[in-house]
Amino acid sequence: MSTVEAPADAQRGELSDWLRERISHAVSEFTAATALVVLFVALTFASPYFLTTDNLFNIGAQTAVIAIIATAQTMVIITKGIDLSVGSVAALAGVLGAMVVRDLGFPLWAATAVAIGVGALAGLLNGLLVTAARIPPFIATLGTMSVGRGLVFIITGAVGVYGLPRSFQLLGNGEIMGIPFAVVITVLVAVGVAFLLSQTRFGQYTYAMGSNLEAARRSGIRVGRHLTGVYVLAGVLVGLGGMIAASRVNSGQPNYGISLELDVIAAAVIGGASLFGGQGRIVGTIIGAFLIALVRNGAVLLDISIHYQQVIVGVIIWAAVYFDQYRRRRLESRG
Amino acid sequence: MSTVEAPADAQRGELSDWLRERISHAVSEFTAATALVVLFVALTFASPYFLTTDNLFNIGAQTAVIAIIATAQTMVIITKGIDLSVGSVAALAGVLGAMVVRDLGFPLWAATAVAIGVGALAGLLNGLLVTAARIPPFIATLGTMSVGRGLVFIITGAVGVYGLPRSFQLLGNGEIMGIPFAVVITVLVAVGVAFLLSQTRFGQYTYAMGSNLEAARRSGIRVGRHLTGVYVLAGVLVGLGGMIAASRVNSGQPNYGISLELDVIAAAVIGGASLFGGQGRIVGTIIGAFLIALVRNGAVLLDISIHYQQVIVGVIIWAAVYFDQYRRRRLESRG
Amino acid sequence: MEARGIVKRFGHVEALRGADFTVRRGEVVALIGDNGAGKSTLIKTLSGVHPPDEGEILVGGRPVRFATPVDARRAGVETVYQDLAVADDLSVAANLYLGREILRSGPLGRLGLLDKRAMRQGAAAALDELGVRIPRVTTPIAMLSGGQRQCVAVARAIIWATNVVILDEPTAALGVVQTGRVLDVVRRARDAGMSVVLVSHNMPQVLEIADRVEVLRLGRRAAQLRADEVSTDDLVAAMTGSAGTDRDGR
Amino acid sequence: MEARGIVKRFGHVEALRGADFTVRRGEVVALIGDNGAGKSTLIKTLSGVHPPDEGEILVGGRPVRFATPVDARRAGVETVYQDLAVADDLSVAANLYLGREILRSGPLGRLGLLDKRAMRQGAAAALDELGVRIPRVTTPIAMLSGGQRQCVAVARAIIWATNVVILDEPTAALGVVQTGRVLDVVRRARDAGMSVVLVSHNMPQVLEIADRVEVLRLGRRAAQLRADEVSTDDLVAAMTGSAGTDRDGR
Amino acid sequence: GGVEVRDGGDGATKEASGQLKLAVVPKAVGADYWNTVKAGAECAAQRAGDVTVQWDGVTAETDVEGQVNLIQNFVTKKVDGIVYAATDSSALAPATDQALAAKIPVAMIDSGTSPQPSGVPLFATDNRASATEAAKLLAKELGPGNHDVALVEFQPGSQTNTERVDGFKAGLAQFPNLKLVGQQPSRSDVNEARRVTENILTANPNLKGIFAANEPSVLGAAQAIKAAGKSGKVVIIGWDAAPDEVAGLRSGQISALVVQNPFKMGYFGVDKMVKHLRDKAPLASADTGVTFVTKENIDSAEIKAVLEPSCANPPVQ
Ligand SMILES: Nc1ncnc2c1ncn2[C@@H]1O[C@H](COP(=O)(O)OP(=O)(O)OP(=O)(O)O)[C@@H](O)[C@H]1O
Ligand SMILES: Nc1ncnc2c1ncn2[C@@H]1O[C@H](COP(=O)(O)OP(=O)(O)OP(=O)(O)O)[C@@H](O)[C@H]1O
Ligand SMILES: [Mg+2]
Ligand SMILES: [Mg+2]
Repeated sequence: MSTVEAPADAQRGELSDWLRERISHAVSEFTAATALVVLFVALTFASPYFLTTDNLFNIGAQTAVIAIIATAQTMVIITKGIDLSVGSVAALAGVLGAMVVRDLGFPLWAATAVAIGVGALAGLLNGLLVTAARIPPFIATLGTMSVGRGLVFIITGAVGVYGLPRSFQLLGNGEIMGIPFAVVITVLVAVGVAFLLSQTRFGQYTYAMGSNLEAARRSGIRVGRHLTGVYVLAGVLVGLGGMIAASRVNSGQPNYGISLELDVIAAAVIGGASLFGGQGRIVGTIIGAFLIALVRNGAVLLDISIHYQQVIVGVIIWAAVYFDQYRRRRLESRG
Repeated sequence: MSTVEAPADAQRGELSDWLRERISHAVSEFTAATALVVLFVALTFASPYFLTTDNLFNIGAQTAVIAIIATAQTMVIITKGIDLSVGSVAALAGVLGAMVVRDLGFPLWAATAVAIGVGALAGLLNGLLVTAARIPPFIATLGTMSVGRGLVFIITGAVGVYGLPRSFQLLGNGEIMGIPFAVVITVLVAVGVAFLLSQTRFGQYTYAMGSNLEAARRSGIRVGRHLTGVYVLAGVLVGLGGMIAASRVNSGQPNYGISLELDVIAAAVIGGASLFGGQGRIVGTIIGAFLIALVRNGAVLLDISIHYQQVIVGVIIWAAVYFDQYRRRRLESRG
Repeated sequence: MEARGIVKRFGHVEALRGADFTVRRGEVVALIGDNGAGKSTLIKTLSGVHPPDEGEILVGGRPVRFATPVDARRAGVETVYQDLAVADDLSVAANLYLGREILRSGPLGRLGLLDKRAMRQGAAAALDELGVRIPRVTTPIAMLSGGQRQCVAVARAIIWATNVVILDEPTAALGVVQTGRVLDVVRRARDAGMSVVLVSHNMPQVLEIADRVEVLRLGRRAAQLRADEVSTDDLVAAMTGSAGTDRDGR
Repeated sequence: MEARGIVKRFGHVEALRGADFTVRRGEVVALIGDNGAGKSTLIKTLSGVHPPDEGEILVGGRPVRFATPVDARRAGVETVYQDLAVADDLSVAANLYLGREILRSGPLGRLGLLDKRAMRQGAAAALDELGVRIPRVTTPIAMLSGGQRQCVAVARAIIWATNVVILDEPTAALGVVQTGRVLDVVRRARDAGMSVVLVSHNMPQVLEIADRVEVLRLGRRAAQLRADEVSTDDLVAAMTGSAGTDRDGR
Repeated sequence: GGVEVRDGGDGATKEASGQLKLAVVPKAVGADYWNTVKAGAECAAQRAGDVTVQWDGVTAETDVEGQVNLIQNFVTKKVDGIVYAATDSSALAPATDQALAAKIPVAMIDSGTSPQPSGVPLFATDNRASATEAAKLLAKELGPGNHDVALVEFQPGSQTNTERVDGFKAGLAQFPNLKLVGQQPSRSDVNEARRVTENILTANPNLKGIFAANEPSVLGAAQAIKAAGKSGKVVIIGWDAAPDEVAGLRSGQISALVVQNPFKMGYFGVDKMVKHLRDKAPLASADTGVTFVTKENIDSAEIKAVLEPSCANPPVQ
């Protein structure tokens, strides 16, 4: 390879690189997507009610919150972190969003801003615990989970926040041209974060920190600031998710989101994220979230009891990740 | 350093090495232990009921199950794994242990063997999923958690197993020379596993695999078999723990152990285990388990509501790990 | 020990494209080649880390299958990997004896009880032989300098080898003294009748120690040369393919 | 650039015990020493990875504090670490530009939008200069051979250096050709007025390229020598302290 | 109703007539229902005077072992009396025994233990019978003809849940024209309740009635039915009386609510305990009764007292 050839070569290389990258990504989401399609087709045959606009929109709206919070979780997981506090923080955001409407008469947009602000603050706390206090993410966010839930109960006196105006339901139950508003928000969030991760410097740093934090630090990335930023952004999305959840049931629920973290982590991992950092994509996560949602929806449509549902969900989680791992080993066999 | 000097040198080196190792370990459990002692003294002053034989034995018995299962979790964490299924498996073991007594009239020891067998099987499943199917531990055990809980409900029909003879309570509520039986078992388990980890080849391999699985493999360790062994042994302890828990409440509870995994992981990490593998000791884990238990006990004695308790537990988790990390950085500052 | 027509693919990258390799008893063979030629990959197939996709490995003329490193070790093949493969959290002594721990004598030993003292002493002696200064053998590997780590890995292979020793760039991070000691050890191993495979980019070193040189280029054997008949320039030419050497060399 | 009386402790291990070091503009200084002498540790204090426990660092005669690598980079100090410090999951191109990404021009760029094409082309050109064959610049680093990884790390430092380049055993894993190219680049950097610090255990290489040699032993400067006045044996003697060189050196 | 008559607890054994310290333990903290119990308990404490109520509970009704520990800790603390609701009848029996052995009297509210020691009273409603009654109400609302109905339970495996489900199914068995086409749990989460109800509605377009077995289940089911535009077309029989449930009843979304009298449970628990401690009055069980609230009777004074209990006008006759 001589220097003269290089530019031309780079040009050619670029196109094929681009193609290869696309294909490799497509393959990477292949397993989860295949599972999704198979399940979709199976359900279409198994239940006459499945393939109806109503049901599909229902699934969309039901999954919206999980998908948004799973998106947040994916960002954190890419940095080699984990956020166990999502459930508590979503509850806190939803409850406070509902309280400012009920008690202070805030309009919906302002309440949403409050919820997002609560999420951002919690994210900031998580970020500082991880970066400044150097507490491992699992523990930092486990603490936030416990503290957050305690605060929700203290603030509400352990009673749901009721008596909200009809307008409060807009985020969760409203529609735009027949499409649930929550679905629209989810799409915007997913596309935005996917773009951020794959096309911007912020995204590049996120993957770099998860892949090798020390290398990122030595490369002159301000890892403390940047990692905190990831947690804050994740918190913003969790706050938004919590607000949508509250809006869907038209009340602030102190019990909301218990063990939500397991669902969203499962979605991210089914979608190809690695808990050891550096890997994960939003498309995959969204597919993962819908896969879980379809199983749950299908189980009810087919009147499968919750007990068998749990068994089926477990098996599907195993299967999705097994095939994904298998495919990757075939493709790379890293040794 | 000449070859002639070597033996003498090694002799001398050995004693000081031994001393140093002891001291370094002592320091390593220092933070958690300090926290424990401080809390202990504070509670002694704060509540006249705290420092009574009854209360201390109560705390011991209350913590027994958590401590045993946290011991199991620590082994898994040292291998860079995690076991989310402990709660479900403990419930399954406890429920089946109770059922064979009620329905088949098994004596207590046989029922305990059944419970331990159930745990071992679940451990084997986890181990095979991780080693043979190469599913990451988080996902493998998340699946087992879901499947296990489903099975518990299917087997019991979602109704607790009642109507057990009084003798069933021996494990959980019995005493030996005034000391709760559960405490005795816990001590035996902890000492046994601590010995296994620090003094035997099995323990050496466990740390090696968590530190660098590929290096362990290349060193000729049969990592598949060995890792599976760790999960099985952990399962055995979880089964035992589940049986003690059932015995304590004199019934098989299908809902036992929901989110138990978070408590035991917290205990292990407070005690110095690292979720990135290769590090962790049973002494630390036991201290961590008792730290959490003391907080809960103290909160009741001091009339602190559950909500504030959650906040306090969160803060203590942060603090314990923060100081531990801080101490390690001071000591090693690995860069 | 011999390898024939080894093919190894990683996804769409073909690291080895029908590589051959031979080392006889009591011989030091240097395996050389450009960066990315496939040397480390070849070595990993010889030591059971990467089972080859095609081709066969023969030991003493009989075909063997090394599916795992355990198999290779059982055949007496001991390897120092380029990426070292040590367990960072374990002590120097524990790493040296990893997979071959000394157990207490008697029934306790049969239960798997370690004889830590014996391992500490053995480790200190082995490192001494390589002339490396290491704080204490109970230090975790994570705290060692690059060269110290490499010394531990080399010492480890040397202690255990009985048949074939494979060294993938063993002296890359070593100081002058330590390098000399390693070469001494290699000679002694050869004299004891073992086969030694040495990967190195240091041509003077290769010419000094090796009996034969095998050159790998683009995943294939490009030449087999006798060390006493060639110069550094010949070797470089064979590796880069810039001269005719690779055409007439076998 | 100068370091004075640097002390660095790791727990109870004192890696540096008052080390001094000097490199002037337009000069190649080799830093040599036995394994575990403290070379890498010294270099990490110079590049802000390990802030020293005692002692000071001066750039252009003025004391500076490098609390983080960002500070050192801002002062134009670029480093290749012995343990490489690359992000395994990122592509070769992404690693080369890590922390210094090329952004799109215009407002999109101000939003942080990457110009991936420009980075791919730049990366291909830079690697070409070092003569390394790498499958594609979009390959993740995890898939590269040891030498290829090192090339990426070296290329990365070379692209960005403006003032001081520090290379910790940069050619340890490189082939003959690549090693030659790196030395060429070092010379060019010196000629462009930069300071170059080179850590190496390869004495012939040290004598070939360096203007001056500083010897570190047991965490202290043991000697300062002019490369054209000494032989390999002198260097070894200085490193091991076996001769008087370290006493009269300076 | 704030009862802050605490002092610094000196730890000495108290005269029965002096300051009393009672532990009141719900199955779990964090629902409107248990807060009403708390209000009743505090009301009784205030009226009795010189009584401190320590209110503490686990966070999930499934945490049986946690509750055992909690009761033990209260025994350790030597409170004067324990009033609690057992998360599990069998599992808590030993805990009650421990308290009695330590000479601490126990009163059960809402859910008792089995065996229930003599001398330990139970102030509760009969979940089973009330759920059977709910099935009858549902049948009445739906009228003759064949109808599909569904059940939203809350926590499979918990005892109250089992009782309500069994009771409801026993009631349904008396009406062959009602067919149970779906049964899913809400895990006491409104969002989850809404989700499963939506899916049940999709799978059963002819669904005519739902029985939702606790507060979050009712709220979620009502949300789902409203969102599906089926308000009024699907009959909901609910349980409990959170503000939004009452609002739903008024607006016609919910047909009837099975309302217990948690205030009375808390009130009786503390009141009878205090009388026992101070006057040696024997402790005897009492049924606190349920009320079936419909749009018609919702504004009656008697129902109002149950729905909006206050210490000024306690529903404890
Ligand atoms: N992070 C660390 N923690 C503890 N000790 C360390 C650490 N890094 C280095 N050391 C110790 O400091 C000493 C010097 O190490 P350093 O890496 O600087 O040596 P070096 O001169 O670069 O050696 P080499 O030529 O082998 O690379 C060694 O004894 C090593 O054990
Ligand atoms: N695990 C892997 N996954 C994908 N590609 C790999 C992997 N290991 C090696 N390769 C590729 O195979 C080729 C040969 O690599 P190998 O490590 O064998 O080279 P080498 O001859 O040892 O080079 P060096 O002298 O730099 O160590 C390289 O192009 C490398 O990119
Ligand atoms: Mg190599
Ligand atoms: Mg070094």
